[in-house]
Amino acid sequence: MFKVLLRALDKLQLTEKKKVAVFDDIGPLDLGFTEISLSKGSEDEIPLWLAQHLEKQNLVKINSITTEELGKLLFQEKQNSTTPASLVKTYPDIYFRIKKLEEELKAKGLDGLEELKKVKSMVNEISLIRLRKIIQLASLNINDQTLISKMTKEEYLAYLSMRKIITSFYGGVIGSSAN
Amino acid sequence: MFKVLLRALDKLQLTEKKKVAVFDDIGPLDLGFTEISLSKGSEDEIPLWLAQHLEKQNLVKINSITTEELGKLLFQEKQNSTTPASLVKTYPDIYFRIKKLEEELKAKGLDGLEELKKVKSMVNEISLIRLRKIIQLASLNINDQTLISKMTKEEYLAYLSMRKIITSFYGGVIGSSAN
Amino acid sequence: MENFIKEPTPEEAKKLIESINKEESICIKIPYNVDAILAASLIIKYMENPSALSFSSSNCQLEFSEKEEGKFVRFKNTEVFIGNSSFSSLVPITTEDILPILTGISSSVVLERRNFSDWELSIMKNSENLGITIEKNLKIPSYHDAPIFLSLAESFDPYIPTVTGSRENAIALINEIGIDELSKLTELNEGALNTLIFKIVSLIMKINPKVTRDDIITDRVFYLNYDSLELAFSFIYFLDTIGSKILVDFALNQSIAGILINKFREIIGKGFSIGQVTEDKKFFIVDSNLKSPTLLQLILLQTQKVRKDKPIVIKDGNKLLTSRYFINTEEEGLIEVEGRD
Amino acid sequence: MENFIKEPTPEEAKKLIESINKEESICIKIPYNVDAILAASLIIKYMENPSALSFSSSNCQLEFSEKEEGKFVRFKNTEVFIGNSSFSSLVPITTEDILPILTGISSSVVLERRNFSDWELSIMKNSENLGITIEKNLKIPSYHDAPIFLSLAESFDPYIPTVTGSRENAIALINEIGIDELSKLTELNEGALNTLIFKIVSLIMKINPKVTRDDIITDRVFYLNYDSLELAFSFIYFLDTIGSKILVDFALNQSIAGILINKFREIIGKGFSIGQVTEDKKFFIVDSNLKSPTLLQLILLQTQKVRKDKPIVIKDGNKLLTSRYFINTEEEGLIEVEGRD
Amino acid sequence: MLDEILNREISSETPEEISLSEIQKISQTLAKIRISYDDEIHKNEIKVYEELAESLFEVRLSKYLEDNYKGKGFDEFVFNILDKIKELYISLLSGNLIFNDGKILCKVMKDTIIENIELKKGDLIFLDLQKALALWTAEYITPCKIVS
Amino acid sequence: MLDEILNREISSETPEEISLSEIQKISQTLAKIRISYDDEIHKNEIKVYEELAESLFEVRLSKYLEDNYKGKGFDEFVFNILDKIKELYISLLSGNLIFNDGKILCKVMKDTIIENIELKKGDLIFLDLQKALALWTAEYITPCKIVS
Repeated sequence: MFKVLLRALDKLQLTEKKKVAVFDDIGPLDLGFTEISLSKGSEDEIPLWLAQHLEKQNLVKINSITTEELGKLLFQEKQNSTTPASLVKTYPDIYFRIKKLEEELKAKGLDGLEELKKVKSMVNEISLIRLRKIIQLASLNINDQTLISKMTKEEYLAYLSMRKIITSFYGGVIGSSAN
Repeated sequence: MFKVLLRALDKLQLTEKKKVAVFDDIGPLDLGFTEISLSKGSEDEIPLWLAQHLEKQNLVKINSITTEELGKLLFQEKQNSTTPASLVKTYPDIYFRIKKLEEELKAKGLDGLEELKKVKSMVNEISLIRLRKIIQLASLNINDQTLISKMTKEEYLAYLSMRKIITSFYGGVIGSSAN
Repeated sequence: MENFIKEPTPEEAKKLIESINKEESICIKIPYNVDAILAASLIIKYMENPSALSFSSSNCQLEFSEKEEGKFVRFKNTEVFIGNSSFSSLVPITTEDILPILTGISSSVVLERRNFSDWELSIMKNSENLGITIEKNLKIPSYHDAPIFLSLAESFDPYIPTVTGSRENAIALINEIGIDELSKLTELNEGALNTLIFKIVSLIMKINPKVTRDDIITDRVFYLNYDSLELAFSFIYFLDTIGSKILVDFALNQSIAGILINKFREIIGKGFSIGQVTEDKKFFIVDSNLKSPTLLQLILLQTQKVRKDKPIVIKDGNKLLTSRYFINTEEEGLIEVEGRD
Repeated sequence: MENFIKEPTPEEAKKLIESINKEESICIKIPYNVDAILAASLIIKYMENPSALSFSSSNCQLEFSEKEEGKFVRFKNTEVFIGNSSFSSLVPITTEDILPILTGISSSVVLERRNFSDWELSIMKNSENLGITIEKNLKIPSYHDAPIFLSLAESFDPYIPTVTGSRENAIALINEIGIDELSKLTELNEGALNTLIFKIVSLIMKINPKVTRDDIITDRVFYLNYDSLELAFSFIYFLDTIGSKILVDFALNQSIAGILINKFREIIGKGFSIGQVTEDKKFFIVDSNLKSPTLLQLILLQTQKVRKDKPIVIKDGNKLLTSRYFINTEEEGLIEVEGRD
Repeated sequence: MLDEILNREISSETPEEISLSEIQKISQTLAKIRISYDDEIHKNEIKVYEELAESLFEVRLSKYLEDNYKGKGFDEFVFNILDKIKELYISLLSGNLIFNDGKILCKVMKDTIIENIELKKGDLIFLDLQKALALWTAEYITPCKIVS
Repeated sequence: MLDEILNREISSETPEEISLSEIQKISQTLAKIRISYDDEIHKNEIKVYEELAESLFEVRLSKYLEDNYKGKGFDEFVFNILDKIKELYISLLSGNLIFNDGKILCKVMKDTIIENIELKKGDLIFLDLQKALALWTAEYITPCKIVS
């Protein structure tokens, strides 16, 4: 079920609106449910699938994240890395932005290599710390809305799926609804 | 998937052989794939579904566990309750035996009430500690065969399912196979 | 007139059936009875493609039919007359199919209340190397295998008044002759056997004054410890109570015969009674706890309480039950019908 | 002889169609053409139960047929003769179905190379309140809506040699008269219009010396900015290239007309050429990049290079392509066929 | 739109009821795009919606699988068929069907033509599992069960 | 036996290949039990095997759902049908079918009788989704797609 839901989130992201910088006048595009026109030089929000298509043609650029922002996030997460409740609120699409940043650095070739390495190692650390915090929250059955609101959709899904395993385990194996 | 597999384990248990005390001569019973004969006064192993059927008619009694054994297990688990690797090896069908014990105590009515309460509280503690250890093992990606062999089938399933969530999370969201 | 009656040529029909291409998708149209269903199932068993048994399609390449003058087999445009002989007697005998074939032949003989045809006898004799044995002996089921009282209680034809269907009376009868309850017929000495036959004939005389000893001694066909007569009774019973699928299953897998015979013995061994028989516009209504209208008909034809031209229904409380053997329906097993006066 | 020719009674056929119970599961047998498919789809559209369009079943309650003497509608045992009139003209006109009905009528008129029948004209006139307009004017498509050059390039009947199918020549022609490229016919003054008509007639004269100005002025039927003539050409084209499903879709949902007309204009606007026409035993083989054998037939009948009794196939490289309109097949869209001499 | 439907579906424990009319509305808009455009952008757009549809199918199937929840509305037929598949599967594995050479015995429920054979109600035919399941779902036949 | 098959299945990441002959052997034994006995013990036994069969179905379906693994062997037909359901589902939601009043347009692939209508290859019929899927699986029709 986790895989299925993760896949669904991934597909849904394609229809989510992303901020793009527009390099040329585009449209009007009849998308059936909506019509889109973009003006050169503006910033606008368009569905990710369209943004990706237009980006390939160098007509727009999708916002990502900077290495500095990433460093800041890592610093914050690290401060209380063993305290689950210390999960740091960040972009809801942080993981998408990170992938985007990595792609941008890859595209730079040798020039980006150094930074790419640094980003990758930061990302690994960030996700490791965040996921451990989330696993802790799930295993302690902490259901605090403020905390949940700090998770990304994918993280919340992982949290929920772990909770379900724990609940099913108690329900099915111990025959109790406790925990 | 976890629920489906847990259900499958539950069904499979019905075909697993359990030790029973035989109170009367039984059979021969033609079960299609095998024929079963039981002699009064003996101990024998028969599939759980059959054992349950015969137990209802007071023809056999299925082995469970004693409150003392449970107490011993709890003591052992508690000694290193925060050390995942300290998981204690016990009956592979410990959770089944516990349910059996609870049923037996319930059947005693008022006389069993005191003990039943005690058992329930011990069981909750035991399963809580064991599952937390297992979650720890999963989140740390510890894949040690000796440790795995100490888990019951249900616990191993929970462990595997958590591992899968973590792996899918890294694979899908971070796009890395790391952990 | 007699010139117009064709000579039966079952050997031609057999060749016709053997000529069918196994790769075709075939449909066999048949009447609804044990013999036809078994014969058709055995043919379909070896077809490679989806094949069907039809009871009413008008478009089947192969057709088994029963007319007043006898039975016919048609494949495409060729029709062959086979006289009395059963459809099952046209199917190639193999060790794997021997029981359904014998059942088919024997059920046809039983329901038509005739002797084996020459063709049937010849094909069975030719299969003695497969283990078929034929002997002249008393026409009660499974005398090699079952205790006499059970054989007697299971004797639907000849119907032995007071004994058929009654475990107690059957046991009383053999006790009278001084035979042990669990003896088998084959264990009797000649004297005891003669006494038993005399007693049986006397009982039958009550409903058929002309009966003689010779009438109840016939060709008896066995395979291993299976008696074709008991197989016929059993599957007539199960066609009524379960339906054609059990016959198809039997044709595919003859090893279920033993199971079903045991079931049949268990059911009949419990005994049954036949009460009042009344006649309305559509049915003969029989008050009985024997759940097979076809076996009831077999008995009641001997007591001359029914005619063959009207379906038998069983009165079961407020319900009237019959089977597809008697009425045109697509339901199977015992079917509730509406009676009317 | 003449006595035997029945009077057409389309009004009777219309009543017959209206009498069909909407709750039935109906099957309509029809010939494979735009008119019949649209008419049948519009009837099925309002049936509540699963209903079918059949091109060859022999068991449909409702049947549209075309015979030498004209068209017939049969429902169960009642058959009505409707003469020339299209099947679509029998379907009740509603705002929701107006475009497929006009398309059906017009396609029948186009393919049969006839004028609207009195019946067709009367039912269209009766629907002027729904927005249908009828005017006598030049028989080139969409002169209200499209620039003249496009209307000219799209003129399949009358076929205007050198201009039909050629954007460049069409533009050259109007430039010659001194008209702006993007002008519509309705924007021309009388002088320019007369010059244009004169030029068109002169061009047509090359293939039909008897042509007069009156031949290319006919009843022209519009609904909103849809021209029934252009609708007919478009759907004849899409029946050839996509198949019946697009017509069924159109009948269910007339709003796709605009989309399809735009597509058609785009395709025809790119121009096409017609090369050599050869004849073999089975086909007229046409070397062309116009992918509609039916529209090609319409043109070639005017140049008298083909006869109606033989299917048209398009030569496309090594392949010979035709459509279900011409041959009996269950495939749709352009279908490859084998040619032989 | 499909993204909203899928979002609702993944946020709820039980399957949402999705009406056929809602689906038909979406379907009509997308059908128009399919007919109107053939360019890369619109191909991309259609592909995205196809993937959302696939995910919706998967999520609803998951709910059926994990908790036997049957989706209601436009896709009820899916769960009807899944129930039939499951029933056939169980009969098959637990010895409740009559087998011959990979084909199972079925009873004809209405006059029809199967494998070019004209059949009447009450006739019997051996069919492979896929065809048996399909024609059972279409209510042409029912598999014969040893114990019903 | 079924418990071994299920055990193998839950222990492996990918679906095991389970041959029809293996299943037929198990099925024959269980069929004999069904025919022979009618008592509580054997009813219990059959029930256990039915539940194992259900679990096997669920586990294999899970693998299809999570990783698109298609079981091979006796139950291939299940995954063929699931693929067809998925395809129809996607076409339905992404505007690739021709709808009328809840029914979809289908093309007849072989001569048959549907809803009492005698149809020939190449004819068109509107069918509800369940019937369309069933008859598509039985290869009697194919749903007409706007873009194929």
